[in-house]
Amino acid sequence: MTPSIRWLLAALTFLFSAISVAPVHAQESDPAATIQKFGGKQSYDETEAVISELAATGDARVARALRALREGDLYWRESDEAVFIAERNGDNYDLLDPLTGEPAGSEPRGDMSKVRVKNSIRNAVTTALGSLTLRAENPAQRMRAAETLFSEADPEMIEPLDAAIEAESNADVLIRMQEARAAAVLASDRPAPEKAEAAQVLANRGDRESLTMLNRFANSTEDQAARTAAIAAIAAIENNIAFWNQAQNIWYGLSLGSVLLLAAIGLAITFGVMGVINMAHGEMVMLGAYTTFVVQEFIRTSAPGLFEWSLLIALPLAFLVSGTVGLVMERGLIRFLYGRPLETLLATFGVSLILQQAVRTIFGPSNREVGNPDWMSGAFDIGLMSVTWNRLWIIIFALAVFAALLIVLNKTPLGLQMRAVTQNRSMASAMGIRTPWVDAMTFALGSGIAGIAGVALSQVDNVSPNLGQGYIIDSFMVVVFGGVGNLWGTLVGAMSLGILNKFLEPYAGAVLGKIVVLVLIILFIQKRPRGLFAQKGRFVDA
Amino acid sequence: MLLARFLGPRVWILIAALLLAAVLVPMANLYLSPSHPLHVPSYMVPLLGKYVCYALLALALDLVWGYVGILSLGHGAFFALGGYAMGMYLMRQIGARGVYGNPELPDFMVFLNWKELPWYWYGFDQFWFAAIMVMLVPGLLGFVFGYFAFRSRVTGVYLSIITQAMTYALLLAFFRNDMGFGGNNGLTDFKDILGFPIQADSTRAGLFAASCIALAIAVLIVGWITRSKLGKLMVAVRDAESRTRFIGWRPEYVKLFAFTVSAVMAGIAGALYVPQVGIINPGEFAPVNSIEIVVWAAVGGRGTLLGPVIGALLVNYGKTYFTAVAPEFWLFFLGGLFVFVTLLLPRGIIGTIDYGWETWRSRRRASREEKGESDDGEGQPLASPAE
Amino acid sequence: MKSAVTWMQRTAAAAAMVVMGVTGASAQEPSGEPIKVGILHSLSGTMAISETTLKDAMLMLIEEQNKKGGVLGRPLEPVVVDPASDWPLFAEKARELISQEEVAVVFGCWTSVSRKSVLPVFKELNSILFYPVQYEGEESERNVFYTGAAPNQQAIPAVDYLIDEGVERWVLEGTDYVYPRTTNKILEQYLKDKGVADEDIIINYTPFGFSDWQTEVSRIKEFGSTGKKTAVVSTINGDANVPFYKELGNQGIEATDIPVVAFSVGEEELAGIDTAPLVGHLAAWNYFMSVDTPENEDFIAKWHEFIGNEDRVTNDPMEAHYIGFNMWVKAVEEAGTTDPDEVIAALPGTEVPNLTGGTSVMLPNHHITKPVLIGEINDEGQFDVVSETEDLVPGDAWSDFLPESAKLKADWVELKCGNYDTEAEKCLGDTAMAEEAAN
Amino acid sequence: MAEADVTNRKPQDEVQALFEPQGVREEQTPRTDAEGHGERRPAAAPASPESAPPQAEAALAPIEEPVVSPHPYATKLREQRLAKEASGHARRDTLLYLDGVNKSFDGFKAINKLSLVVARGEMRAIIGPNGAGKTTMMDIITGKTRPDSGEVFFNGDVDLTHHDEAAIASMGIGRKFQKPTVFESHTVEDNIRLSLAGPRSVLEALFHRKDQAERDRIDAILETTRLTEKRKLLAASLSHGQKQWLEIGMLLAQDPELLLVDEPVAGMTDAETEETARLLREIARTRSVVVVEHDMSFVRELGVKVTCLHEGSVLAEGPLDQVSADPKVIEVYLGR
Repeated sequence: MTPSIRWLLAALTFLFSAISVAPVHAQESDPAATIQKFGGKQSYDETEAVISELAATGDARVARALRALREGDLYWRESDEAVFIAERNGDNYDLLDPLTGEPAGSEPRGDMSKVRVKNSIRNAVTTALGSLTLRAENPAQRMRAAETLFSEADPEMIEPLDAAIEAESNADVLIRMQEARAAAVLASDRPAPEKAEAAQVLANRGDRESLTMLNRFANSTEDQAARTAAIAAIAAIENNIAFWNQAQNIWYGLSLGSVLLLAAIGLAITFGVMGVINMAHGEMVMLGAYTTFVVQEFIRTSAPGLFEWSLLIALPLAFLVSGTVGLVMERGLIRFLYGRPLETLLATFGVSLILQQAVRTIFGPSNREVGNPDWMSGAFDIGLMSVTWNRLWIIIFALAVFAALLIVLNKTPLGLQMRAVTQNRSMASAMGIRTPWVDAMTFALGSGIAGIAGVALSQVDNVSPNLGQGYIIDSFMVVVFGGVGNLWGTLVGAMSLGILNKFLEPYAGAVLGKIVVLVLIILFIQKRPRGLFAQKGRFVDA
Repeated sequence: MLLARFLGPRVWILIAALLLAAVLVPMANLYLSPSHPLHVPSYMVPLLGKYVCYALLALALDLVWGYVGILSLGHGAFFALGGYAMGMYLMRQIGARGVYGNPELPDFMVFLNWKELPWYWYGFDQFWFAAIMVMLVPGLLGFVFGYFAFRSRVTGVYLSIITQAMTYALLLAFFRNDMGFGGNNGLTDFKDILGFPIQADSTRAGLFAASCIALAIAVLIVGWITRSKLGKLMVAVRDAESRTRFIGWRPEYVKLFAFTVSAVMAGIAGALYVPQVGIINPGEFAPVNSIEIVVWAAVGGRGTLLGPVIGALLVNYGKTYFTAVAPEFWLFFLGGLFVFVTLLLPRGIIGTIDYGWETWRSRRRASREEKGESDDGEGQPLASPAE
Repeated sequence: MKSAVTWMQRTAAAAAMVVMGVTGASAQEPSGEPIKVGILHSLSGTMAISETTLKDAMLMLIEEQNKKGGVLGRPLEPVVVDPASDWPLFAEKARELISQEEVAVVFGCWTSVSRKSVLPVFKELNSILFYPVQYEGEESERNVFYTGAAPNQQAIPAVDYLIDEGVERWVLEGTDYVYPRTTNKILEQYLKDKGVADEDIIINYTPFGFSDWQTEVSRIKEFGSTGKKTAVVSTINGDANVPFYKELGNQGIEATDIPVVAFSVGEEELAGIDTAPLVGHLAAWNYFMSVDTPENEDFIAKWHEFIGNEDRVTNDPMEAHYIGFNMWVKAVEEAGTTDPDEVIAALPGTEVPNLTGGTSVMLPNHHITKPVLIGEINDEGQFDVVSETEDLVPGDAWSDFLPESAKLKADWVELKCGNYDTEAEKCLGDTAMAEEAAN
Repeated sequence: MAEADVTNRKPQDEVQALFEPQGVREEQTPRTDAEGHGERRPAAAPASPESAPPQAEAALAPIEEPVVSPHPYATKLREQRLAKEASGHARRDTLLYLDGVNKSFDGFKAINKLSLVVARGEMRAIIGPNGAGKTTMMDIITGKTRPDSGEVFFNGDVDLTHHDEAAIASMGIGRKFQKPTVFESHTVEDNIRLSLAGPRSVLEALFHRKDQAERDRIDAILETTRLTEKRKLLAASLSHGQKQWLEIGMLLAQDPELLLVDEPVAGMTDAETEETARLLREIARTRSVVVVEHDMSFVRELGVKVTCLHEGSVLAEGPLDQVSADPKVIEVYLGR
């Protein structure tokens, strides 16, 4: 924390004590005039001083200007150094009054300069807003203010917090404020019993920040009883954290597993069910990702409102694109190679090179930007574990694709015919099933599913011509580990490899962890040459 | 000599050509003036040497793939391990001539604050030790890996996938700087080999000659193995593994033998390759490289002695040519080649020629026999049992 | 092998003569003949993503120079080859450029390993390489000119900036290869010298192309939750950055909480990411596209015109080639010849304007002086400069923060040595051996 | 040297004289349970280890225990074993002994409490509808499939469930597959050469030299299987029937004690079938043979005891006429 923020907080403390005594007298300077001080070329220190000056006004109206500053929307006019909130509108900026938010005309972009911000400025704004909004109307704002003050843990804030706690009506916010107060108390030189009490509050909160504060308290306090209590609390929190760490590992493992599952599930069809070693599988995934890119580009230029739906729109298209490419591959190449699995490997590897280079030629070698829709951004907390929305959706999506595939295989006529053909080709053929058609459809289905996986993977990985190569080896490992020809094997294989990887990673590191997993797979295949869920039967070898 | 009858004239032509190249190319490089039409420019010598090493590598793969039917997608690993063993020797030869003047430690260890040489670097200052390691390390890995894999009857696709996993794991391992092999930068900046400056044209010429001779010997050895009863057994294992089991052979040992010999050959190829290109880095372990080796053998014709050699030379010359004139089309070309070969030339160039020849001969013989003629001295006119 | 060796001995002398013949011939070409400039950047394979742009930049610079009347009254002719991200191929192609195409100079390489791979070739054939990318240092060669940043021109100023911003805990996160390893070794020592405790630094490495960052990011989050201000110094390479930043954004790590300062993320890399969640994260370079100078404006305009696409960005290595190319032109004009020895002698001391408003000079250690800029990512995929060194920083080939290298010094003007041991007062390695042999 | 022993052995005619006509063996009643064996043990003591292999032993055990194979390795093993167990079990007298064998695949019981005994020198035909477990039974005997439970013994005391295919083959059990599997890219001669009994080490194969004895053996086998004039042809170019014969020839080259022959005449012309029956009978003079076959006329032609399998267990056993008259068998074959 920089000295200037301390100074600012001291000012705020003064301010709040003033508010509590006589709130009406708070305004001593004109906020509108202070805001204008942002204009002109300013050093960061000068900008920061203006922020504290604004915070010192205690006027909730300055929050608008401060927020705009934090978001980088505060500009000054080069002609007269007047300060506005600017919104981009083509080559112009629409100007708003920084205090009232009223429209104030517009200016060409070249005539406006941004008030420069950096992280420390943003932090200063956040802190200022935190103090200003401790008693805001909106409970969410009060909540955020309490959180900010909690991590600041500034003894000077105890009194303003006391005042806020007294006035607080929302139970959740109240707890946060009490915790913020407790943090501040521990950092202060208040008497020991009060600190012990505060330590208890933090122990109840039980997260990593509290742990740090409690540790510091336990090391410094003279009070034996308080120390014992604190140490007990620390142990409890550590246990709690350890528990959540394991939970988190499992979650990460599931999430990695679902990515592996998505990458491998199409292969489980083309390789597992049909026995085609499709080295171009990764490229099918890549095509799906590029389809997403194209869809998003189209939406950005023609229908920006649909952006939230872009992934849903991309799904069927990706299925079609990859499925069609798969169909063409099957008809033009693979059908001549049935029964020669190792040669399909070579031919499809050739196709993968061609597809990569084709994409490189069309879209360029560099990464393409695929955006996350809002519903796939951000995270929420479960206990001490942070769950990101995109991972959650990917897990759900992977399982949904898996379920859909099971249904297709088990409940539809196509699935029935596919199973018939894989089990006994000549018999199926004799029964009037058009085996070449079923082959083509099966391959197209596997490829299409790879395309769908590409839509999901575009959310977590690079969209570049090399995308597919990163997944191809892992996909084969998953299918082989799970047992060829068994969808459930692929599911269990993907999830167990994911979890194993994530449990190894904290101990062995990412590199060694991955090596260990590979070696374990090699050893496992020695033990069970046909994978986890081997197909049994007399005809396996035939 | 018995081998002469065994191998056939074509293989002898190949061996003769290699030995001739081992003499002529260096001479054309060193003694002919640059303006002479037959002069081989200096940059070309290591380039040709590289091709020859690749040919040796392709031949090694062919021994297991073409003759025993094990499609290894991890042969790059043996190649790279041989290369690393040689690279370690070359690194130790630098001695105090590194930038930090440390007589013991290679430069990359010095600036990463390593204090002493790791134990596995001991002995590599001796050429004989390195030479043994060049064969021993890949051979041992091949043996151990093969022993477990073949004993467990991991076959076909599964085997291909785990060989790929093996080279991928090694790739990741060698990328780690903590392994003490220079991480991504690998081993480079070599000064001399056996006391000869590595940059000198004469050394390069010598290395080229050595590569040609190594390849010629390898062709002889592979020829000898594949023409022996063991070679017949290998093909039998390739075509009908379980049948060989039911007549009492243990195909796992046949495979293990071929796999180990092949790994050693690949290691030697790597060892000859490294001083000629001047660098060994984990990129050689990349699974894609191993797949490319398979392609060389496939293009030339697997299950033949000549095929992989021709294939490696052709494809790599194509690579050099296309990356120079049309870099953006190189991958289209390579990819197209894969598709073309597997689809239309499944036996490869040499294999197709051979097959055509064999079929023709076989037909001729069959038709003669039907007519009751004999096609050579050995056969006697016989009536078929049905008659 | 044995016979080959004795045979090599006999032919050694002849070989030396051939090499001399080749290099001698190229110097005495008639005027009016074009001067060939080699461009050695991968156009396919994994590195094409970064290097293709540099090839285009070089073509543009050469075209510009030819419009200005070429060099020594002779036109320049670019020779482009594709080493295909294959390290041995780099050496092969370098050899082809120098001995076959007889280029006067080569601009090329991106990764350290590609530079290491071509080094012996340039030494052997005595040619000139301009290397435009920031690197780990610990090298100074007579035939190579390093126009990218050495660690003291990028990493250390960036850390200094963060220390000023109040950062007390450090995560050094990198891809496991030589550049991050060396940089992190240097930074670790530097931070410890600044009084940072051992437990306030963690170093973590991930493999190339790593894409599942959940564990690493949550560890960073946990490490940063102790109340002390924490920052991440990222030497994560290329492709792994996109998923890393995506994960940062998703786990809600904002730049105001835990800023990430990256040394390998430039405008080109940001083009593949939605930067909105990344606003405020930092990068340290010697050039940003957003720098507001007339030179830069001119350069960007020409670039857009040359490439025919207004959306294409410029980046630091492009500026490095800009500086390097102009230095070479100036040195050739000064020497009056493209003879490598004379150009190498003329280059140190050459001053050319850079794109950030200063004048860069080639130092005797073959590195250049550069300003160090710290930029914050903004929501347009560009960087806002938040800090700039007052003076240009001279590139230091040998880091002062590694025990073995602190005593080394590179000076190709006075000492004629790239690795002079100031304690033993002698030149180490190759040169020393050669001298000993001569004595 | 083992090979020398093999090649020195005179062709069938000589050995043949030592055996009883087939009729004697047919008198043995079917035994499908283990208990019955005790009394049937012959009184004659087994051959002592020192005794010279075939003839001596044959002399000691004149009728009940005809020694069939002079296969040196198998014989040696057997001698040792016999010496170790002076008073062994009943099954010692049998060549092949299956008792209570079970094997199921994914819940499907391919073999269900199967018990079967083949005596030395016996030729047995096994019939049964599709899925009766015939092939699985062969897989179990040859070590390809491991039974879930039950006993499988060869030569009395060798527990076959503890050995793999190669070991079992070396003991003297040869197998011919339903679908002819020969080494198609080798010549007929090389196919036989690879199958010849002898050391099975990799290095021996590498340094192997052809000698006259080997050539003689190959000539003899080619003669027996009527493939002499095809010897230089690739196996791939043989007709289906010729491949079947080649495979039988390969079996003979192994010099097994017991031959398992799976549907040898499938896809053959009548003339070929007849020829094959003759060939098998000739072989059966010196070895035990188990033939699995659908073709009833062929089975009739063989004229040996028949076992009918159904749903993994023995349905009926005896001479063909008796078995084919069995109402259970008729029901199975004609459907319910």
